[in-house]
Amino acid sequence: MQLITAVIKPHQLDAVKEGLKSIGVAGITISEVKGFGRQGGHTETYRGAEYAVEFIPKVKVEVLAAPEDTTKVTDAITAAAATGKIGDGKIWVTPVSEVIRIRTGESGTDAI
Amino acid sequence: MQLITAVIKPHQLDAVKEGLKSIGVAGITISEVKGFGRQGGHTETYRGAEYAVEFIPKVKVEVLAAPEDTTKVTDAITAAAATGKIGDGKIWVTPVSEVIRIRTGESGTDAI
Amino acid sequence: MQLITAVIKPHQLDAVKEGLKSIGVAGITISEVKGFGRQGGHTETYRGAEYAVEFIPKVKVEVLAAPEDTTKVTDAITAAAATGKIGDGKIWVTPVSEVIRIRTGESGTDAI
Amino acid sequence: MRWKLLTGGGLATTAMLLAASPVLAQDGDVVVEEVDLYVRFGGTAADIAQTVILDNIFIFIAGVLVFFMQAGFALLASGLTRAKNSSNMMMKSLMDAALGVLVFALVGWGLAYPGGDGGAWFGFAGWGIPGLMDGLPDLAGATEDGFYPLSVSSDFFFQAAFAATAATIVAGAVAERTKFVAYLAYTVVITGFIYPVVVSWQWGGGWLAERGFVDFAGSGLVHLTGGIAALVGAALIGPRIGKFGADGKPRAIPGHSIPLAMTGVFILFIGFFGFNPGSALQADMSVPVIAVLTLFAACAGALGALVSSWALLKKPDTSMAGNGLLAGLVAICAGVGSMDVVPAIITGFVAGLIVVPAVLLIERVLKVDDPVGAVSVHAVSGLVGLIAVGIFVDEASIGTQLLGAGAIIVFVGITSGILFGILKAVGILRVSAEQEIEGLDVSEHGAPGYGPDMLTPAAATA
Amino acid sequence: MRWKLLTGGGLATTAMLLAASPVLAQDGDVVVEEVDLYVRFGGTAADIAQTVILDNIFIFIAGVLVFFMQAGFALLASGLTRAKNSSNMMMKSLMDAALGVLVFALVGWGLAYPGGDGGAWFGFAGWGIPGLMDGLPDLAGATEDGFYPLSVSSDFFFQAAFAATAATIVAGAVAERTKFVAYLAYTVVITGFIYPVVVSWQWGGGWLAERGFVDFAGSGLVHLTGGIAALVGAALIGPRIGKFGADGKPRAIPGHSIPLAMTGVFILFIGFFGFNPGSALQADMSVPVIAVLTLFAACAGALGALVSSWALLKKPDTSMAGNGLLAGLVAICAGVGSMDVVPAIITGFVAGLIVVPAVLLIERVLKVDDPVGAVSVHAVSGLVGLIAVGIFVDEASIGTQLLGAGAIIVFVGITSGILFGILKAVGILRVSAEQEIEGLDVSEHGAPGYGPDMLTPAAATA
Amino acid sequence: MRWKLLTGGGLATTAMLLAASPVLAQDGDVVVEEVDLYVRFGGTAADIAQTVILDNIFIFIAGVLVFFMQAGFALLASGLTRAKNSSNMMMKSLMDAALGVLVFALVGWGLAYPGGDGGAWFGFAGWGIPGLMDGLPDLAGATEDGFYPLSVSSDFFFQAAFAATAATIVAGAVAERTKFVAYLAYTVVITGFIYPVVVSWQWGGGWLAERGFVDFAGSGLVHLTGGIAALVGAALIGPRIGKFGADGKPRAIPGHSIPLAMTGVFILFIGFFGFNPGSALQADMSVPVIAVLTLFAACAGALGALVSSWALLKKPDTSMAGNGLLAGLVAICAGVGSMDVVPAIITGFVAGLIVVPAVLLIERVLKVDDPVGAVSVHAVSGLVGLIAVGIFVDEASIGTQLLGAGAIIVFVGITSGILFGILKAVGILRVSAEQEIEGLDVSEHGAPGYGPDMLTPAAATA
Ligand SMILES: Nc1ncnc2c1ncn2[C@@H]1O[C@H](COP(=O)(O)OP(=O)(O)O)[C@@H](O)[C@H]1O
Ligand SMILES: Nc1ncnc2c1ncn2[C@@H]1O[C@H](COP(=O)(O)OP(=O)(O)O)[C@@H](O)[C@H]1O
Ligand SMILES: Nc1ncnc2c1ncn2[C@@H]1O[C@H](COP(=O)(O)OP(=O)(O)O)[C@@H](O)[C@H]1O
Repeated sequence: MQLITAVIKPHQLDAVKEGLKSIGVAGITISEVKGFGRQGGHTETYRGAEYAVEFIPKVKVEVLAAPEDTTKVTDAITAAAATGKIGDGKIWVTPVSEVIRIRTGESGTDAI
Repeated sequence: MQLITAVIKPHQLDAVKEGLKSIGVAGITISEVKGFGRQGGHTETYRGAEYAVEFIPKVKVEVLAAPEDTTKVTDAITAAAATGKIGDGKIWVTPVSEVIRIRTGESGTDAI
Repeated sequence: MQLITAVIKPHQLDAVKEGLKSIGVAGITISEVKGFGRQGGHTETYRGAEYAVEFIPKVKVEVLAAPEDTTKVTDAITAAAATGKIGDGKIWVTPVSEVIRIRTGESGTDAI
Repeated sequence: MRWKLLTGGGLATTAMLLAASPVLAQDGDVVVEEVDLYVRFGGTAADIAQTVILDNIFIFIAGVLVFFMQAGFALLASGLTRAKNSSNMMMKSLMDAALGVLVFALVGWGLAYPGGDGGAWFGFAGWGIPGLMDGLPDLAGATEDGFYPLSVSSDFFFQAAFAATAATIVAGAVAERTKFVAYLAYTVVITGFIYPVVVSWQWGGGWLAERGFVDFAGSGLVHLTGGIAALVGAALIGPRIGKFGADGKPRAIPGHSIPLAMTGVFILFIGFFGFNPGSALQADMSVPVIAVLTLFAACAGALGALVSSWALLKKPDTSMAGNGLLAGLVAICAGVGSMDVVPAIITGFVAGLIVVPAVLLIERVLKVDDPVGAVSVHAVSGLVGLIAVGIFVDEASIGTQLLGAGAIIVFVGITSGILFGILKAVGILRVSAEQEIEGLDVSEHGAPGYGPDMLTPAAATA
Repeated sequence: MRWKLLTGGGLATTAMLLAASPVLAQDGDVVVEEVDLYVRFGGTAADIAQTVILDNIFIFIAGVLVFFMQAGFALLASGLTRAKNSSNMMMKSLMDAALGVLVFALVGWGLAYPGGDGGAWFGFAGWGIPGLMDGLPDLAGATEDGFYPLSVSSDFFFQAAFAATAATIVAGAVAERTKFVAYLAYTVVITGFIYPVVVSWQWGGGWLAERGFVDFAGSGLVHLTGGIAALVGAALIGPRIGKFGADGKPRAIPGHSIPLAMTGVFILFIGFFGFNPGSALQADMSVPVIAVLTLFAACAGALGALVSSWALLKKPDTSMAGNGLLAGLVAICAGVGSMDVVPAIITGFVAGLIVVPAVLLIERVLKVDDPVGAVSVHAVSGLVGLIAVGIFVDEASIGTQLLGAGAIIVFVGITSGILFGILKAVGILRVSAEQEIEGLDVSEHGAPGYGPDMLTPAAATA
Repeated sequence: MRWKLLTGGGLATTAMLLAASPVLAQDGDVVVEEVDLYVRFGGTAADIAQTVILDNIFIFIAGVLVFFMQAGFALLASGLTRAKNSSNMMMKSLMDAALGVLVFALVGWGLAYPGGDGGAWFGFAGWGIPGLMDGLPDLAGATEDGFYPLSVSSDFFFQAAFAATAATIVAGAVAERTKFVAYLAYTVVITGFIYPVVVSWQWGGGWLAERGFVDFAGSGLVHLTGGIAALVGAALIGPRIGKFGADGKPRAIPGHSIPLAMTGVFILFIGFFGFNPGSALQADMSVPVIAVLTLFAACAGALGALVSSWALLKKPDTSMAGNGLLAGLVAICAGVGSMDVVPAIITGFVAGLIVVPAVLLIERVLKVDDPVGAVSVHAVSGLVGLIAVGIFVDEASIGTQLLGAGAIIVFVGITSGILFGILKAVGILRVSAEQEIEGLDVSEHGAPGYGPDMLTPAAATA
């Protein structure tokens, strides 16, 4: 099994979710993260004191998938999340040695 | 070393924490995530406009453990987090090549 | 490729970010997490009822790096995040089989 | 006591009657020898008209301040409960007021002020409010010292605000688990029956008034009434899920916003300056005196709770200090028309001192879950206020004060017991466990009180 | 109708004129045979002075309550929009008031109250406010029944609060996408031209007043005016990004804080007790009657929206109930000086009932994006109020009411169309899509409305 | 100047004395030839009574508005600081008021109003408030033009609200790092000693009053006093951890909620309509004039800060505009009883214009960390107000104004320096670094100001 993790722009979340649904992904876990990267940040001014906001809101999307689905998933995410503008984010794939569905105790691909 | 990641229902967090403590786990890292899965979401209505809330609040629990403890940990989580209702969540295990305790610089199992 | 994950004290985030920048890391993803560990928590009292706050705010820092940079990165984080006090946190390293830059579709080290 | 008040329960007869003789001295100075500011009724038609108009305008303003208390109660209850029920708390405060006022107009008023047959327990002057649109007060029975110059509209406006208050008190105690329809139902019964009957006993000229019970602004009639109904409601509905551990020990369920809750406290503080001085029911020189006593009791109450929370809880607790301020305000209502400074400060301080252990006892011993401390602030402090009058006011008797308090406790306890018992039996009192966990905002009103941009994921189920 | 009011649109002539003869009876009781509380002008110089002073003090207090409505509008608009625009909403409310008052003082006042040549459509009494510092009212033309005892300063203070209100109404409808400079620009035009011209027609003694149009406190002059400008503004600026799906169906964009929004509703509720009773423009016995009618209409409005939101949306919606309360308040403004109880309740209830489908229609059919329901609450309910007067008030004619409403709609529609059209053409109406997504707090004012300790990461772009 | 005021600093002597002769003409119109609205004291006993009562009721209402300012200060300070200190800010505002009022009653009053021996620097009329319960004003020394009709209770109620204000001003400047006991300690000293002594110089009839110093509502006595104490406190306690970088450059520590802070600003705006018009100390025709001047100065102040923040910071800053409104209000206090319209607008505008660079200078040059801008709003604008009187008011001398300002600065600077110095030396001024990082809510009061459902994890340590 593989864990596909993507860091995307928050506004692309809906598209990514729909993209993943359309290729048959049944489960996703997301979280709010902040990213620092080439995109850079911006400056805000609070009562006259400037401060740099270097971390930009992003959404992290995590999908467990069978090894054979990995490329399908990364392709779907790439297609849905790309705006072509800097800061679109990254996808990375990590090996997973075991997956368990808590409710049933099933494991392996069945658990996804 | 292994990283055991579980996505559970927020209300089960206390039970999971107690379960892990009781088998001697000394450290846990949690975060707030939202899950999309078989459980489905629900519909809310704001000033007459309906909208689907497809992502449901979940808690992600991460535990670093020695390889030999992995099953003990996943069992403890499964036992504590299962309510038998859909949406109980998933556990997955990822290999970890290195663990460091920042305070001391210790690494490997000592660092857990 | 490797994913270096660190759980640090929120106040050390700035130092860690600077440390990573100074060794040439171009991208970081952070998120707010809570940790349970040796540091312990504290007790709060709300309208006369005491309750234990066992989970302490931490920041999780994730950095994708080429294998050869891994030690540089973990060293930089350790150096910047250590205060010597209990609760400084952990770093762990996970293998990553694939990294993709969403904007361009580049993959591998180029995508970092 | 160093001053006499022309208003309220039977204390009016002692007003001095001095001759007034302003004399214009040679140097342009006016030498006022003696002016009786308490002779409110005399002089020309223009003088009478002006006295009457000022009285009515004043009561209107006081009524507005009392209605402002609805915002205070809403914020206090919303702030001391969880984010997932914040919209529900605002909504029920709004509808408490809206429904309560209309029900009080239709039924409650006639019951509260039964007219001639005041001594009756359940007098009923009829539906609606006769004379509401007349604009003019009924000057027929006016006397020099007992002049009652309010038009029906002024009087109703002020009293309706009180009725809404009595109903709203309950909401905080049963917060986070009560069905919205149950709020509507009990608002109807409290503003249409329970509160008016209690009021009829005293302000309606009933049996308590005849016995010389003293409750100037309603420590008993309003706050004890609301507080007892709150206690009964909270006891019958049971605690929130998770409030008591398996060991029966109370657990903290922190409110989502102390800033909102304390804003509510400040607004209530302001509102009481309508509640108490307005209860003079006329714009006379007693108003500023009442205002100062109200202020002192409030401040002493906050100090009292500061002391007791610091002693009992190790730290000065913010919302407890807020409760203490309110406790002082509630306790002084009864005697504010006839107390002296030091007794007023003592009354407020004791009420504040007691409110903290009261909160703890109700939770730890009675095992009643009252998220905002409504029972302690309104019932306990209301009782403190009634007793304080018995102790500090010469004209009052401690026995009569206790009799009145007992009657209110028994009557409200029984009637609200029936009320909440029926709601419970019929199954419309409490939401399901799933709804309670999800939060009433979504389950009862369709959407959360805070947008997704404010809610941390866990908030939805916290 | 059971009472007559000495104030407002031409209803003054019917006041009774009774003889007043207070008689001091033997037992110390004063027997008042007949006192005419409506003869406000007579007696000695001291009597006149006291009447005048009370009137002016009362209007000052009413004006303060109306200014408090600025806080209510700010909280309502901020609460019903997203966290990323929360600072912007507070800021524009503040500047609406600040700029609007000064512009109204400089230009608007002269246009609204053109003096002798009242019949003119665009009379202009000149720049600034003559006589503002005189302190004394002009007693020259005072009559026994139509006495107008306000000093210029009292009058201006009260009317300036109304002008600020008219401008503020617009802000909610165009929220979350309007450039800050555009707010400043339309505030200037509304308080300096559009609103004063409309006011001149009626309260300035113009052509509508001559035709017997009845709009006691401004259902039409203030709320319909503000609501139409809001509609035109919201239509011309276009919906927020993401408000309508590709299919044209509206999507929910939840406001960030219902507790803040409802606090705004409670404050507006209180403020209307300055708005309506203050519109009597003198402290007479009509004030408490107006207060009660205002109260009833508000309560009935909240109930109406409760009913219709429950019926149409399956759940009782919190912010809709709040809109309903406001709808009742807006609708009763027109007739509150001459309606009876039941018509007032009906007016409020209908306004509340209608406000919910109005919100849905404006969004679903007109495809206009009005985040706070300003058009429904102010324009629709204002219209309901004007029509209700035509139906329920004998002296009023439904035709004239509709004529007035039509004139306001046409005039405000055209002028605000030109206003917003120019702002749009010049490119200063709407922020860029990037700025809108980022939020106006940061893009327009430099920093977010909530600190990093309150904002979830997604909030910045939600 | 076009009008004369019968109240305040010695300007009373010029009131016109006209004959009043209302005549009832044939057609029912009343022809008022000349009525002197400023002859407030004359006529029958009933007339006198009514004048006195209205005065006292008015001051009571004004006092309520001033007490409402406590909510405003609490929200402003809480909103402009971090979530982890939000409960602490509300708590200290509550206790400032509670403790401050009682201390002022016990000690401060006697010091502020030393009675006959007014010229003394430290006169002391004794403990407590003689005559508080009398209800009646002392009419003995009443004169036609300098009539002082307040009862002791009215007077105390109003003045106590001012004392609480003076203490509360400090809290914002030392926010987020001060021990709770230190708040209690300085509240006692400011309301019991520092503020009363300053007040005794002018309103207590002391040496400044004798020299013709003009400070109608307290730009100097209240705001400069509070602002200087705030400056000294903030300087001695040192900046918050992280406020200044290693390079000495100030860093932004964003407040957690601009909506709450701005709600505070709106409430303060409303409260000033008690503060300034109430300072007339009687209900006369100067009240609406004062209200309008207050309004204009506030609006101009907001505009001024809009302009300077736009110019200096590139964007129109929300909380700075709020500070500007307050700056205008603070600055106009001194001259509002004797200024004309244009000078009032200029005074407000200049105060608003200056408040922004003042905030920057205090932070960048003085390196004093004042999270809410209390020093700029109260000390700097207070000074602007005193100087404006010297420039715009004929009767006032700029020299005397500067003398008064200097005396306040020196006296308050030294006494509050000693006060905060002792607190610091004794080690009860500032919390430990750990507590500061954890937040005062938990470390001082036991629990966070926001529940876990609202707090993002980082909030606890932000
Ligand atoms: N080396 C990295 N490790 C972890 N996260 C990264 C890394 N580089 C980028 N990211 C994440 O991806 C986001 C986008 O990266 P950025 O460099 O801004 O643009 P792009 O992905 O278009 O090259 C960042 O905000 C950050 O969250
Ligand atoms: N393929 C997946 N990848 C990542 N997370 C998943 C996946 N499937 C499920 N989840 C997570 O597990 C949670 C529960 O899954 P769900 O399908 O609703 O119920 P169950 O676990 O009982 O089968 C989801 O809310 C989501 O957070
Ligand atoms: N076994 C573990 N698995 C996951 N996270 C852990 C583990 N142990 C510690 N942590 C994380 O590291 C943080 C610090 O650990 P702690 O034991 O308190 O101190 P130290 O790192 O100094 O030994 C914890 O708050 C938790 O977030």
